[in-house]
Amino acid sequence: MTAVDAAFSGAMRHLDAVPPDWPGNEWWHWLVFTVICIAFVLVMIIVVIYVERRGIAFFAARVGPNRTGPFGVLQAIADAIKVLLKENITPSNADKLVYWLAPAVVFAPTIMIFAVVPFQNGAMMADLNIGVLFVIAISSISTIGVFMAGWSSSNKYSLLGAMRNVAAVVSYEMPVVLSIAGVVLLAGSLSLNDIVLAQERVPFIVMQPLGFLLLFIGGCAEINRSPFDLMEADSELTAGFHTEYSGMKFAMFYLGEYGEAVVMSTIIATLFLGGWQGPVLPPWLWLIVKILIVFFTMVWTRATLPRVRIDQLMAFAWKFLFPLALINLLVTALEILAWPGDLPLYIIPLNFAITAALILLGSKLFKVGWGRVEV
Amino acid sequence: MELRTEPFVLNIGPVHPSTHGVFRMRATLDGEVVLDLDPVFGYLHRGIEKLAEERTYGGVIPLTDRLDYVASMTNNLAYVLTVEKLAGISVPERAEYLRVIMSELQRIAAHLVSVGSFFNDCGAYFTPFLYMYRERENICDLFDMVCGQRLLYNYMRIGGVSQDIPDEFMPALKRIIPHIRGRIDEYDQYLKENEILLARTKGVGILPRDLAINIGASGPVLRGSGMKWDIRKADPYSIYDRFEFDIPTGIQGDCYDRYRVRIEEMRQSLRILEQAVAQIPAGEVRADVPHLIRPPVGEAYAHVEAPTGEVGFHVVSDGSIAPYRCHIRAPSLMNLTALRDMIIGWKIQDLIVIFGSFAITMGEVDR
Amino acid sequence: MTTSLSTREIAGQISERLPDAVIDAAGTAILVNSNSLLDVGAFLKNTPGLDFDYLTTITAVDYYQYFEVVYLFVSMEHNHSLVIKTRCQGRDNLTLPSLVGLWRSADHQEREIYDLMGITFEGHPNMKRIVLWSDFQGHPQRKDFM
Amino acid sequence: MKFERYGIGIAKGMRVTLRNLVRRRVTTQYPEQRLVVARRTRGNELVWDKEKCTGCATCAKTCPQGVIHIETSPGEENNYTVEKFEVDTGYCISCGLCVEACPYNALFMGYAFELAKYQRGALVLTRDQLEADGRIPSSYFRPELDETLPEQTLLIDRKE
Repeated sequence: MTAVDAAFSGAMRHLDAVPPDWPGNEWWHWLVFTVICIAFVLVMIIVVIYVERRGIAFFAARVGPNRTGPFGVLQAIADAIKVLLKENITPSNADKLVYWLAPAVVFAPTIMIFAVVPFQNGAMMADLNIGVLFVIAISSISTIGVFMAGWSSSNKYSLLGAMRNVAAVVSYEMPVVLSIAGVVLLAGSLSLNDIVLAQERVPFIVMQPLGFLLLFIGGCAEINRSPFDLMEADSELTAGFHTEYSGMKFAMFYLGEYGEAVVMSTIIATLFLGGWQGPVLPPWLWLIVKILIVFFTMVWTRATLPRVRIDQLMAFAWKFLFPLALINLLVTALEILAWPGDLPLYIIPLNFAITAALILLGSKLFKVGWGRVEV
Repeated sequence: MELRTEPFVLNIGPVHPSTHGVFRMRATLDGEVVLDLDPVFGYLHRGIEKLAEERTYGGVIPLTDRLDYVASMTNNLAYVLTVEKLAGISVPERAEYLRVIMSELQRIAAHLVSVGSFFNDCGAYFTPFLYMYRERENICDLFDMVCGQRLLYNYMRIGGVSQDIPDEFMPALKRIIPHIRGRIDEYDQYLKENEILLARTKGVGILPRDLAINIGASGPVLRGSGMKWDIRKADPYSIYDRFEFDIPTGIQGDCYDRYRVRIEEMRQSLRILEQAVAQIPAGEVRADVPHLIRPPVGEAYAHVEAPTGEVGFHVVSDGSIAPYRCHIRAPSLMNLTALRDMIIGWKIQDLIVIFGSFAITMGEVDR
Repeated sequence: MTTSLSTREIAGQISERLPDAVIDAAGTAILVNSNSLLDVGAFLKNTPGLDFDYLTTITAVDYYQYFEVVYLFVSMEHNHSLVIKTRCQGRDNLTLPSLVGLWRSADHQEREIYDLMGITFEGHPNMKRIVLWSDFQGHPQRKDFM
Repeated sequence: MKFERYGIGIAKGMRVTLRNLVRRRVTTQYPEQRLVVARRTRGNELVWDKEKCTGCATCAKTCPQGVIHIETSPGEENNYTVEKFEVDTGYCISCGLCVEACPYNALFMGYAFELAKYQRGALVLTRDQLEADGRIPSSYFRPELDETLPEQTLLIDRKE
């Protein structure tokens, strides 16, 4: 048996395990859940677009879309039809292949993430034992699509927006991952299903208030929600990376943008708010309710806050969120070492105190330089 | 490995969400940093100075509406003051009060627009903008009641104002003053102390006091730089010497100071309004001036403190029914003189904020 | 109240320093020789007691035989003002010294006068058209422009 | 940038927006809900009183845009007969100077404002259109008409 054979059989052994253990061990499972995932994402996108448009409008003392359907609920569908009928314009200097590919690259990952999100105990497409890792990995892919779009449009606004997005996502990946790591430590598993099950006693938001804040802020930055929406920055870059896109390709970006918002809300809801857990209502409804609560908070911040500057954005990630995330991870690890097994509930006030102290300390120490560069 | 980089040129405008109209800035950028800036004017040039030479003195007033179209009243006032100075016309007492009331209402309305769009430039997604517009609507209602339009008022006349206010005006104004004062306080809570806004505007776009004077800046831009200069105090026109008010000034002349000066000016305007409402006498609102007025040969310059700064008209008369020359001192244009100096070295995002803090109106810049 | 300084008095002061500068000081404005405009400007700005630090407005008026350019100076320190006039004879190749070096507020205004009236300001760093496009023919604010 | 105030400013701002979330909307749904415009509205039309007009053409002289076109012929009793009275509302800037100038109170600003047309030519109001009934004059410079018009809706009076 040569070394090649050994390697081959080793690889085959891994291949055996490739379809991971389906929950329920039914072969049709993937088919059903593929449909469910896609449908769930698309429906949720329509819902959150409605929530966003009406929410922003209500915050801004307006009424928002209210003409299509009762209370304007069909506005997203009307927009979709309109956008489908629009002409697809490709700039003459565009890098055609990349230009065409970018919208798909942005949109596809948002659906893929839902493969590991549990809608109920075990009701998920694949209970990956590395679920959290999968989420982090896949959610970063759309950045590549954004950069492809910005680069290929041969538009300076697009390129600036795309560069900003790459910089922001790479920086904010750190605090996001570190704050998720705290949850993983608490749950003792990377599987999202196990993490949700571990929150049966209390949701992790009370065990990890700092982690929740960090994930929320970092998540907002990663999916380019205000106040970190620098890649679109409508008052500066007109529309950022998708300035040149029109028709269905623009719609894909639009869907992708809200898809990412749904994904981030889902991750936050799953990791910190107890996912599908909850009394009375059916589990999937609890999940949706929690997603909408998180999303509404995002709408609220978007309606309220001005936009930060790019250097402040980076400084905020590296000088404020990153150290806090590290300390948060350390504190969590120490707590788990100190109380093996289930953590006692009296550490909840302790955690809140630590959070407050850390935020105060971080705020005192945090400082960014002046934005001016000598030229 | 060293990467070869080169600066690139970005055209901001003339059609861009944050250029307050059709302004174009040709920015040379190194990544995000602005290396050079070349403002390009003229996309809204309508030749108002030339048009004014072919109209009667009264017919120029609608043209002045279209200069700074968010503050038509003060433009009207500046023009009619000039012609009155030229022709030596005195204005009835009640008309003077009405002019003050209208100018101060206009100042509040224009500052609300300026501040709202400044927040919008900072990236607060339309919410503060619409709040400000909501309060401005109250003032537009009053203007609508008085002169029948909400934007281009054409209210001032040579020798007074076009017509007296209706009976329901004063009660409405008395209700609106406290309302707006409360709302200004509320919106101060909204963004005055907001950390992100402070980070974006404090220390950004500093216009030093000496430079501000040297470039001929006026209005909130000059006062934001710490110069206590307000035409209403320095060279009181109309009846401004009868009212008690303060001149708010900034400290270092950054974007935040300019924004704060605007807010404080609104409060002072409300003070003036309260005094004017209490003092206004009854009587005529228009002096007996012929429709086709022929001022004597000569020239006159009169200026008012408009929301954007010192609006001045330099009218030369040759004794005919039309001005021989009507030059407009446009504060927005002058305030932009130092734009390049203030922006170089800052990021492109700051460019939008600094530009927004001037609150220019293109109708006035290009005329 | 901004006080208008007595033109005769100031004209006397200017004449002491710059003998040929003042042509006429009878009216509300001092008419100065266009060649010595820059010197007069420097005198007005730098003389203690005058300190005209603020150039409010520049107007050019077309009188067919000549163009008159009117400068309105204000001193924010002393709150007084002064009007200076200067003239360009003829209709072609008109030049005046630029005051941008002394008051930068002249920058856009002189460009505008160049654009609309056709008076070139020597020493202006950026003497280009401002409101009209660069290859526009003529100067529309002139009285003979149709 | 310093977080000297630990995000209190942000929290305050969030509170203000939340308070505004539950406030009554001030925007109206235009074609269904209508506000009453001011009595002095300078709408985009003119109302002309044939009886009072003497054809003096003061309005045409005053109009800064020159959109009023009057042709008259000498009448019987030392007066003028108006042959033609046309207003090109496409060029009208609704300044109201013609109404102010009219010495015989024969010209009024119109109260209507929904007069968009599809062709520029249709914007020229001919004498027949100006005479037509059903056109409401506004009380701009004609205070005697105040009583005939409804009271203006004020934003300040609408409940929050």
